[in-house]
Amino acid sequence: MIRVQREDFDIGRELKALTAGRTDIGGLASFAGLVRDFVDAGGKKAAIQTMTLEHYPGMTEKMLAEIEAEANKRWPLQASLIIHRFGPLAPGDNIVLVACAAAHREDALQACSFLIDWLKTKAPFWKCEETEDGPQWVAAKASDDDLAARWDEPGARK
Amino acid sequence: MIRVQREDFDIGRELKALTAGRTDIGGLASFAGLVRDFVDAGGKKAAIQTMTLEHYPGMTEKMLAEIEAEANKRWPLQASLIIHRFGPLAPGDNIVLVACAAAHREDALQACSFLIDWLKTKAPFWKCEETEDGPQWVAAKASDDDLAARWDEPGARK
Amino acid sequence: MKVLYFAWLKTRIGTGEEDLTPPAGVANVEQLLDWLATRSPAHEDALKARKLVRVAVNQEFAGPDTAVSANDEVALFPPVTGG
Amino acid sequence: MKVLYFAWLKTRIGTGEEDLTPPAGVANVEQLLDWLATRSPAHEDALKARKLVRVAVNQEFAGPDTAVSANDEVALFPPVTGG
Repeated sequence: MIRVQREDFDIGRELKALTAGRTDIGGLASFAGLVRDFVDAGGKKAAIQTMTLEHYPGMTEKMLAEIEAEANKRWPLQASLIIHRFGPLAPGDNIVLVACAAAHREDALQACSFLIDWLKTKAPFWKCEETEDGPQWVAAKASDDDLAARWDEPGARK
Repeated sequence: MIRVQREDFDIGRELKALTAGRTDIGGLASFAGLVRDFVDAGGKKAAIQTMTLEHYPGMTEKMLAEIEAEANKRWPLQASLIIHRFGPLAPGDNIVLVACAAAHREDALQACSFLIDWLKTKAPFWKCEETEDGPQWVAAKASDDDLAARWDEPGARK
Repeated sequence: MKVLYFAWLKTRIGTGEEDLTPPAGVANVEQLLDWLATRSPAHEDALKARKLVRVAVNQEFAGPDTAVSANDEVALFPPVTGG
Repeated sequence: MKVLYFAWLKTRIGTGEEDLTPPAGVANVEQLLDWLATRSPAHEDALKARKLVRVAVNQEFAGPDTAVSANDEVALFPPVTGG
Protein backbone atom coordinates (compact mmCIF):
# COMPACT_ATOMS: atom_id res chain seq x y z
CA MET A 1 0.00 0.00 0.00
CA ILE A 2 1.21 3.49 -0.76
CA ARG A 3 -0.02 6.84 0.46
CA VAL A 4 1.04 10.40 -0.33
CA GLN A 5 -0.44 12.84 2.11
CA ARG A 6 -0.12 16.23 3.74
CA GLU A 7 -1.37 15.11 7.17
CA ASP A 8 0.66 13.27 9.79
CA PHE A 9 0.47 9.52 10.32
CA ASP A 10 0.64 7.39 13.43
CA ILE A 11 3.46 4.86 13.11
CA GLY A 12 1.96 2.46 15.65
CA ARG A 13 -1.45 2.47 14.03
CA GLU A 14 0.01 1.95 10.55
CA LEU A 15 2.16 -0.98 11.65
CA LYS A 16 -0.71 -2.54 13.56
CA ALA A 17 -2.96 -2.32 10.49
CA LEU A 18 -0.29 -4.10 8.46
CA THR A 19 -0.25 -7.19 10.69
CA ALA A 20 -3.79 -7.08 12.12
CA GLY A 21 -5.57 -10.43 12.13
CA ARG A 22 -2.64 -12.22 10.54
CA THR A 23 -0.69 -15.07 12.07
CA ASP A 24 1.62 -15.90 9.16
CA ILE A 25 4.03 -12.98 9.67
CA GLY A 26 7.37 -13.71 11.31
CA GLY A 27 8.92 -10.27 11.15
CA LEU A 28 7.95 -6.67 10.63
CA ALA A 29 10.70 -4.21 9.72
CA SER A 30 10.04 -0.51 9.52
CA PHE A 31 11.85 2.75 8.98
CA ALA A 32 10.52 6.19 9.76
CA GLY A 33 12.25 9.34 8.53
CA LEU A 34 11.86 12.44 10.69
CA VAL A 35 12.70 16.12 10.29
CA ARG A 36 15.95 16.90 12.09
CA ASP A 37 16.47 20.27 13.72
CA PHE A 38 20.00 20.74 12.46
CA VAL A 39 21.49 20.57 9.02
CA ASP A 40 25.05 20.67 7.81
CA ALA A 41 25.05 23.79 5.67
CA GLY A 42 28.44 24.24 4.04
CA GLY A 43 30.33 22.75 6.95
CA LYS A 44 28.52 24.63 9.69
CA LYS A 45 25.41 23.56 11.54
CA ALA A 46 22.27 25.60 10.91
CA ALA A 47 19.04 25.27 12.87
CA ILE A 48 16.06 24.25 10.78
CA GLN A 49 12.87 26.15 11.52
CA THR A 50 10.64 24.43 9.00
CA MET A 51 11.09 22.09 6.08
CA THR A 52 8.77 22.10 3.12
CA LEU A 53 8.43 19.04 0.95
CA GLU A 54 7.41 19.67 -2.61
CA HIS A 55 6.47 16.77 -4.86
CA TYR A 56 5.20 15.95 -8.32
CA PRO A 57 1.58 14.80 -7.92
CA GLY A 58 0.86 11.93 -10.22
CA MET A 59 4.45 10.91 -10.80
CA THR A 60 4.95 10.51 -7.04
CA GLU A 61 2.18 7.95 -6.71
CA LYS A 62 3.40 6.17 -9.81
CA MET A 63 7.00 5.93 -8.57
CA LEU A 64 6.01 4.82 -5.07
CA ALA A 65 3.84 2.08 -6.57
CA GLU A 66 6.74 0.99 -8.81
CA ILE A 67 9.18 0.97 -5.90
CA GLU A 68 6.82 -1.06 -3.74
CA ALA A 69 6.17 -3.50 -6.60
CA GLU A 70 9.92 -3.92 -7.11
CA ALA A 71 10.43 -4.77 -3.42
CA ASN A 72 7.65 -7.34 -3.64
CA LYS A 73 9.24 -8.82 -6.74
CA ARG A 74 12.64 -9.17 -5.07
CA TRP A 75 11.55 -10.46 -1.65
CA PRO A 76 8.67 -12.69 -0.56
CA LEU A 77 6.73 -10.10 1.44
CA GLN A 78 3.40 -10.59 3.11
CA ALA A 79 2.67 -6.89 3.40
CA SER A 80 4.38 -3.63 2.55
CA LEU A 81 3.69 0.02 3.12
CA ILE A 82 5.04 3.37 1.96
CA ILE A 83 3.63 6.61 3.36
CA HIS A 84 5.26 9.87 2.32
CA ARG A 85 4.18 13.31 3.45
CA PHE A 86 4.44 16.61 1.60
CA GLY A 87 3.91 20.24 2.58
CA PRO A 88 5.35 22.19 5.52
CA LEU A 89 6.91 20.18 8.36
CA ALA A 90 8.56 21.09 11.66
CA PRO A 91 11.56 19.47 13.39
CA GLY A 92 10.50 16.18 14.96
CA ASP A 93 7.70 15.65 12.42
CA ASN A 94 7.32 12.40 10.53
CA ILE A 95 8.30 12.57 6.85
CA VAL A 96 8.12 9.01 5.62
CA LEU A 97 7.30 5.52 6.81
CA VAL A 98 8.22 2.30 5.07
CA ALA A 99 7.41 -1.13 6.45
CA CYS A 100 7.72 -4.71 5.26
CA ALA A 101 6.31 -7.87 6.77
CA ALA A 102 7.62 -11.30 5.86
CA ALA A 103 7.77 -14.86 7.14
CA HIS A 104 11.54 -14.50 7.60
CA ARG A 105 13.24 -11.53 9.19
CA GLU A 106 16.03 -11.01 6.69
CA ASP A 107 13.53 -10.57 3.84
CA ALA A 108 11.64 -7.94 5.84
CA LEU A 109 14.81 -6.09 6.86
CA GLN A 110 16.39 -6.08 3.41
CA ALA A 111 13.20 -5.02 1.65
CA CYS A 112 12.77 -2.21 4.18
CA SER A 113 16.29 -0.89 3.47
CA PHE A 114 15.67 -1.22 -0.23
CA LEU A 115 12.42 0.79 -0.06
CA ILE A 116 14.01 3.73 1.69
CA ASP A 117 17.12 3.67 -0.53
CA TRP A 118 15.06 3.72 -3.70
CA LEU A 119 12.66 6.31 -2.32
CA LYS A 120 15.59 8.62 -1.65
CA THR A 121 16.81 8.48 -5.23
CA LYS A 122 13.68 7.82 -7.32
CA ALA A 123 10.64 9.44 -5.71
CA PRO A 124 10.03 13.01 -6.97
CA PHE A 125 10.20 14.91 -3.70
CA TRP A 126 12.29 17.99 -2.95
CA LYS A 127 13.11 19.32 0.48
CA CYS A 128 13.42 23.02 1.15
CA GLU A 129 14.83 23.87 4.56
CA GLU A 130 14.09 27.20 6.18
CA THR A 131 17.05 28.19 8.37
CA GLU A 132 18.08 31.49 9.87
CA ASP A 133 19.98 32.05 6.60
CA GLY A 134 16.74 31.76 4.62
CA PRO A 135 15.26 28.93 2.56
CA GLN A 136 17.65 26.39 1.07
CA TRP A 137 16.80 23.61 -1.34
CA VAL A 138 18.49 20.46 -0.05
CA ALA A 139 21.10 19.07 -2.43
CA ALA A 140 21.00 15.39 -3.28
CA LYS A 141 23.71 13.37 -1.54
CA ALA A 142 26.16 11.15 -3.38
CA SER A 143 25.95 8.77 -0.40
CA ASP A 144 22.27 8.23 -1.22
CA ASP A 145 23.19 7.27 -4.76
CA ASP A 146 25.76 4.84 -3.40
CA LEU A 147 23.24 3.25 -1.04
CA ALA A 148 20.70 2.89 -3.85
CA ALA A 149 23.34 1.46 -6.20
CA ARG A 150 23.86 -1.50 -3.84
CA TRP A 151 20.57 -2.93 -5.07
CA ASP A 152 21.73 -2.86 -8.70
CA GLU A 153 24.95 -4.76 -8.05
CA PRO A 154 25.35 -8.17 -9.69
CA GLY A 155 25.11 -9.95 -6.33
CA ALA A 156 21.96 -8.13 -5.22
CA ARG A 157 18.63 -9.86 -5.03
CA LYS A 158 16.58 -9.08 -8.15
CA MET B 1 16.91 0.52 27.12
CA ILE B 2 16.26 -3.17 27.55
CA ARG B 3 13.25 -5.00 28.94
CA VAL B 4 12.54 -8.68 29.50
CA GLN B 5 8.89 -9.28 30.22
CA ARG B 6 6.04 -11.77 30.14
CA GLU B 7 3.37 -9.24 29.12
CA ASP B 8 2.77 -7.91 25.61
CA PHE B 9 4.07 -4.55 24.39
CA ASP B 10 2.59 -1.94 22.08
CA ILE B 11 5.00 -1.29 19.20
CA GLY B 12 3.58 2.16 18.46
CA ARG B 13 3.79 3.30 22.06
CA GLU B 14 7.35 2.01 22.44
CA LEU B 15 8.55 3.73 19.27
CA LYS B 16 6.80 6.94 20.21
CA ALA B 17 8.46 6.94 23.63
CA LEU B 18 11.85 6.55 21.96
CA THR B 19 11.52 9.73 19.91
CA ALA B 20 9.13 11.77 22.10
CA GLY B 21 10.13 15.39 22.56
CA ARG B 22 13.26 14.99 20.43
CA THR B 23 14.00 16.87 17.24
CA ASP B 24 17.52 15.59 16.56
CA ILE B 25 16.50 12.18 15.21
CA GLY B 26 16.61 11.68 11.46
CA GLY B 27 15.62 8.03 11.28
CA LEU B 28 14.01 5.37 13.40
CA ALA B 29 14.46 1.75 12.34
CA SER B 30 12.64 -1.05 14.07
CA PHE B 31 12.11 -4.76 13.80
CA ALA B 32 9.39 -6.75 15.52
CA GLY B 33 9.46 -10.56 15.64
CA LEU B 34 6.09 -12.30 15.80
CA VAL B 35 4.94 -15.88 16.38
CA ARG B 36 4.13 -17.55 13.06
CA ASP B 37 1.37 -20.11 12.82
CA PHE B 38 3.34 -22.56 10.71
CA VAL B 39 6.70 -24.14 11.15
CA ASP B 40 8.83 -26.29 8.89
CA ALA B 41 9.10 -29.50 10.90
CA GLY B 42 11.30 -32.01 9.13
CA GLY B 43 10.27 -30.85 5.68
CA LYS B 44 6.53 -30.70 6.31
CA LYS B 45 4.52 -27.76 7.59
CA ALA B 46 3.02 -28.12 11.04
CA ALA B 47 0.51 -25.74 12.60
CA ILE B 48 1.74 -24.07 15.78
CA GLN B 49 -0.81 -23.88 18.56
CA THR B 50 1.36 -22.14 21.14
CA MET B 51 4.99 -21.28 21.55
CA THR B 52 6.65 -21.04 24.92
CA LEU B 53 9.78 -18.99 25.39
CA GLU B 54 12.04 -20.09 28.19
CA HIS B 55 14.97 -17.90 29.22
CA TYR B 56 17.78 -17.63 31.74
CA PRO B 57 16.79 -14.83 34.12
CA GLY B 58 19.82 -12.76 35.02
CA MET B 59 21.96 -13.81 32.09
CA THR B 60 19.24 -12.63 29.68
CA GLU B 61 19.28 -9.08 31.02
CA LYS B 62 23.06 -9.11 31.06
CA MET B 63 23.34 -10.25 27.43
CA LEU B 64 20.69 -7.84 26.17
CA ALA B 65 22.50 -4.97 27.88
CA GLU B 66 25.80 -6.11 26.32
CA ILE B 67 24.24 -6.42 22.86
CA GLU B 68 22.66 -2.97 23.12
CA ALA B 69 25.96 -1.48 24.34
CA GLU B 70 27.81 -3.07 21.42
CA ALA B 71 25.37 -1.53 18.91
CA ASN B 72 25.87 1.86 20.54
CA LYS B 73 29.62 1.40 20.35
CA ARG B 74 29.53 0.58 16.64
CA TRP B 75 27.00 3.17 15.45
CA PRO B 76 26.23 6.70 16.62
CA LEU B 77 22.73 6.07 17.95
CA GLN B 78 20.52 8.57 19.68
CA ALA B 79 18.29 5.95 21.23
CA SER B 80 17.98 2.18 21.22
CA LEU B 81 15.55 -0.34 22.57
CA ILE B 82 15.33 -4.09 23.04
CA ILE B 83 12.18 -5.69 24.44
CA HIS B 84 12.00 -9.47 24.59
CA ARG B 85 9.09 -11.49 25.92
CA PHE B 86 9.10 -14.89 27.61
CA GLY B 87 6.38 -17.33 28.60
CA PRO B 88 3.52 -18.78 26.53
CA LEU B 89 2.68 -17.02 23.26
CA ALA B 90 0.10 -17.60 20.53
CA PRO B 91 0.43 -17.18 16.74
CA GLY B 92 0.38 -13.49 15.86
CA ASP B 93 1.79 -12.46 19.26
CA ASN B 94 4.77 -10.15 19.55
CA ILE B 95 8.01 -11.84 20.65
CA VAL B 96 10.65 -9.18 20.37
CA LEU B 97 11.08 -5.54 19.41
CA VAL B 98 14.35 -3.81 18.57
CA ALA B 99 14.58 -0.18 17.54
CA CYS B 100 17.37 2.27 16.83
CA ALA B 101 17.18 6.02 16.31
CA ALA B 102 19.99 7.96 14.67
CA ALA B 103 20.69 11.21 12.86
CA HIS B 104 21.36 9.23 9.66
CA ARG B 105 19.20 6.42 8.36
CA GLU B 106 21.91 3.93 7.49
CA ASP B 107 23.21 3.93 11.08
CA ALA B 108 19.71 3.25 12.40
CA LEU B 109 19.02 0.49 9.85
CA GLN B 110 22.34 -1.28 10.28
CA ALA B 111 22.24 -1.15 14.06
CA CYS B 112 18.69 -2.54 13.98
CA SER B 113 19.78 -5.52 11.85
CA PHE B 114 22.76 -6.03 14.10
CA LEU B 115 20.62 -6.09 17.26
CA ILE B 116 18.29 -8.77 15.96
CA ASP B 117 21.13 -10.86 14.51
CA TRP B 118 23.03 -10.85 17.79
CA LEU B 119 19.89 -11.44 19.83
CA LYS B 120 19.18 -14.55 17.78
CA THR B 121 22.57 -16.07 18.52
CA LYS B 122 23.60 -14.64 21.91
CA ALA B 123 20.52 -14.06 24.06
CA PRO B 124 19.65 -17.09 26.25
CA PHE B 125 16.11 -17.79 25.05
CA TRP B 126 14.72 -21.12 23.87
CA LYS B 127 11.54 -21.60 21.90
CA CYS B 128 9.32 -24.61 22.41
CA GLU B 129 6.59 -24.99 19.79
CA GLU B 130 3.44 -26.92 20.56
CA THR B 131 2.16 -28.50 17.33
CA GLU B 132 -0.30 -31.32 16.72
CA ASP B 133 2.71 -33.63 16.95
CA GLY B 134 3.43 -32.44 20.50
CA PRO B 135 5.95 -29.97 21.92
CA GLN B 136 9.18 -29.46 19.98
CA TRP B 137 12.19 -27.46 21.05
CA VAL B 138 13.19 -25.29 18.12
CA ALA B 139 16.64 -26.09 16.76
CA ALA B 140 19.08 -23.23 16.19
CA LYS B 141 19.48 -22.36 12.52
CA ALA B 142 22.85 -22.25 10.78
CA SER B 143 21.50 -19.31 8.78
CA ASP B 144 21.21 -17.33 12.01
CA ASP B 145 24.86 -18.02 12.76
CA ASP B 146 25.74 -16.82 9.26
CA LEU B 147 23.75 -13.63 9.67
CA ALA B 148 25.38 -12.94 13.03
CA ALA B 149 28.84 -13.70 11.63
CA ARG B 150 28.52 -10.81 9.15
CA TRP B 151 29.12 -8.42 12.02
CA ASP B 152 32.41 -10.13 12.93
CA GLU B 153 33.84 -9.91 9.43
CA PRO B 154 36.94 -7.76 8.90
CA GLY B 155 34.98 -5.19 6.89
CA ALA B 156 32.18 -4.86 9.45
CA ARG B 157 31.77 -1.75 11.54
CA LYS B 158 33.29 -2.35 14.99
CA MET C 1 3.22 20.41 -24.57
CA LYS C 2 2.88 20.83 -20.83
CA VAL C 3 6.19 21.73 -19.18
CA LEU C 4 6.42 21.52 -15.38
CA TYR C 5 9.13 22.93 -13.10
CA PHE C 6 9.82 21.86 -9.54
CA ALA C 7 11.94 23.03 -6.59
CA TRP C 8 14.56 25.67 -7.46
CA LEU C 9 13.78 25.38 -11.17
CA LYS C 10 10.29 26.61 -10.40
CA THR C 11 11.57 29.39 -8.16
CA ARG C 12 14.15 30.63 -10.66
CA ILE C 13 11.95 30.40 -13.72
CA GLY C 14 9.10 31.98 -11.79
CA THR C 15 6.39 29.53 -12.75
CA GLY C 16 5.59 25.87 -12.13
CA GLU C 17 3.87 25.18 -15.41
CA GLU C 18 3.89 26.37 -19.00
CA ASP C 19 1.81 25.33 -22.00
CA LEU C 20 4.20 25.51 -24.91
CA THR C 21 4.45 24.70 -28.56
CA PRO C 22 8.12 24.03 -29.29
CA PRO C 23 9.35 24.61 -32.84
CA ALA C 24 9.60 21.76 -35.32
CA GLY C 25 13.27 20.96 -34.61
CA VAL C 26 12.58 19.99 -30.97
CA ALA C 27 12.22 16.22 -30.97
CA ASN C 28 14.01 15.06 -27.83
CA VAL C 29 14.75 16.15 -24.27
CA GLU C 30 18.11 17.70 -25.03
CA GLN C 31 16.69 19.81 -27.85
CA LEU C 32 13.78 20.83 -25.64
CA LEU C 33 16.13 22.02 -22.89
CA ASP C 34 18.22 23.94 -25.42
CA TRP C 35 15.12 25.66 -26.71
CA LEU C 36 13.68 26.35 -23.24
CA ALA C 37 16.93 28.09 -22.26
CA THR C 38 16.31 30.65 -25.01
CA ARG C 39 12.87 31.63 -23.76
CA SER C 40 13.99 34.19 -21.15
CA PRO C 41 17.03 35.15 -19.07
CA ALA C 42 15.38 33.35 -16.14
CA HIS C 43 15.07 30.15 -18.17
CA GLU C 44 18.63 30.48 -19.33
CA ASP C 45 19.89 30.99 -15.79
CA ALA C 46 17.86 28.10 -14.35
CA LEU C 47 19.02 25.71 -17.07
CA LYS C 48 22.69 26.70 -16.93
CA ALA C 49 23.72 23.95 -14.56
CA ARG C 50 22.38 21.35 -16.94
CA LYS C 51 23.98 18.52 -14.96
CA LEU C 52 21.63 19.32 -12.07
CA VAL C 53 18.49 19.18 -14.21
CA ARG C 54 16.56 15.92 -14.25
CA VAL C 55 13.72 15.34 -16.69
CA ALA C 56 10.62 13.17 -16.69
CA VAL C 57 8.51 12.65 -19.80
CA ASN C 58 4.96 11.61 -19.05
CA GLN C 59 5.99 10.95 -15.46
CA GLU C 60 8.85 8.58 -16.34
CA PHE C 61 12.50 9.48 -15.82
CA ALA C 62 14.00 10.43 -19.19
CA GLY C 63 17.46 10.93 -20.72
CA PRO C 64 18.70 13.53 -23.21
CA ASP C 65 17.68 11.31 -26.13
CA THR C 66 14.16 10.58 -24.95
CA ALA C 67 11.65 11.71 -27.61
CA VAL C 68 9.21 14.49 -26.80
CA SER C 69 6.14 15.55 -28.76
CA ALA C 70 3.23 17.96 -28.61
CA ASN C 71 0.98 16.02 -26.26
CA ASP C 72 3.64 15.12 -23.71
CA GLU C 73 3.92 16.24 -20.12
CA VAL C 74 7.57 17.10 -19.53
CA ALA C 75 8.86 17.89 -16.03
CA LEU C 76 12.18 19.52 -15.12
CA PHE C 77 13.55 19.25 -11.62
CA PRO C 78 16.73 18.92 -9.57
CA PRO C 79 17.92 15.53 -8.28
CA VAL C 80 15.25 14.29 -5.89
CA THR C 81 15.69 14.58 -2.10
CA GLY C 82 12.71 12.79 -0.60
CA GLY C 83 12.57 9.99 1.93
CA MET D 1 28.23 -25.15 42.78
CA LYS D 2 24.87 -24.24 41.32
CA VAL D 3 24.18 -26.08 38.05
CA LEU D 4 21.26 -24.91 35.91
CA TYR D 5 19.62 -26.70 32.97
CA PHE D 6 17.43 -25.10 30.31
CA ALA D 7 15.15 -26.20 27.45
CA TRP D 8 15.46 -29.89 26.55
CA LEU D 9 18.38 -30.37 28.93
CA LYS D 10 16.03 -29.50 31.75
CA THR D 11 13.29 -31.77 30.39
CA ARG D 12 15.57 -34.73 29.91
CA ILE D 13 17.45 -34.41 33.17
CA GLY D 14 14.20 -33.78 34.98
CA THR D 15 15.30 -30.74 36.96
CA GLY D 16 16.26 -27.16 36.23
CA GLU D 17 18.72 -26.72 39.06
CA GLU D 18 21.05 -28.77 41.19
CA ASP D 19 23.34 -27.81 44.06
CA LEU D 20 26.40 -29.96 43.63
CA THR D 21 29.86 -30.47 45.02
CA PRO D 22 31.98 -31.88 42.20
CA PRO D 23 35.00 -34.02 43.14
CA ALA D 24 38.48 -32.53 43.31
CA GLY D 25 39.46 -33.37 39.70
CA VAL D 26 36.72 -31.19 38.20
CA ALA D 27 38.41 -27.88 37.38
CA ASN D 28 36.97 -26.87 34.03
CA VAL D 29 33.77 -27.07 31.98
CA GLU D 30 34.73 -30.19 30.08
CA GLN D 31 35.58 -32.06 33.26
CA LEU D 32 32.35 -30.87 34.83
CA LEU D 33 30.28 -32.19 31.90
CA ASP D 34 32.12 -35.53 32.03
CA TRP D 35 31.35 -35.83 35.70
CA LEU D 36 27.72 -34.69 35.36
CA ALA D 37 27.14 -37.39 32.72
CA THR D 38 27.97 -40.04 35.36
CA ARG D 39 25.35 -38.82 37.83
CA SER D 40 22.36 -40.71 36.35
CA PRO D 41 21.19 -42.37 33.14
CA ALA D 42 19.12 -39.21 32.46
CA HIS D 43 22.20 -37.00 32.80
CA GLU D 44 24.16 -39.35 30.57
CA ASP D 45 21.43 -39.31 27.94
CA ALA D 46 21.00 -35.54 28.00
CA LEU D 47 24.74 -34.92 27.71
CA LYS D 48 25.35 -37.47 24.96
CA ALA D 49 25.06 -34.96 22.11
CA ARG D 50 27.82 -32.86 23.64
CA LYS D 51 28.08 -30.70 20.52
CA LEU D 52 24.59 -29.38 21.22
CA VAL D 53 25.35 -28.40 24.80
CA ARG D 54 26.32 -24.79 25.44
CA VAL D 55 27.66 -23.67 28.79
CA ALA D 56 27.68 -20.39 30.68
CA VAL D 57 29.79 -19.87 33.78
CA ASN D 58 28.52 -17.09 35.99
CA GLN D 59 26.25 -15.97 33.16
CA GLU D 60 29.03 -15.64 30.59
CA PHE D 61 29.36 -18.00 27.62
CA ALA D 62 32.14 -20.49 28.35
CA GLY D 63 34.24 -23.00 26.44
CA PRO D 64 35.45 -26.50 27.45
CA ASP D 65 38.55 -25.02 29.08
CA THR D 66 36.80 -22.37 31.15
CA ALA D 67 37.61 -22.90 34.84
CA VAL D 68 34.84 -23.77 37.26
CA SER D 69 34.93 -23.77 41.03
CA ALA D 70 32.73 -24.33 44.05
CA ASN D 71 31.00 -20.95 44.13
CA ASP D 72 30.21 -20.72 40.42
CA GLU D 73 26.83 -20.74 38.75
CA VAL D 74 27.13 -23.01 35.73
CA ALA D 75 24.31 -23.25 33.17
CA LEU D 76 23.88 -25.94 30.49
CA PHE D 77 21.58 -25.33 27.55
CA PRO D 78 21.12 -25.98 23.84
CA PRO D 79 22.06 -23.35 21.23
CA VAL D 80 19.85 -20.32 21.84
CA THR D 81 16.76 -19.67 19.69
CA GLY D 82 15.39 -16.33 20.82
CA GLY D 83 14.61 -13.23 18.84
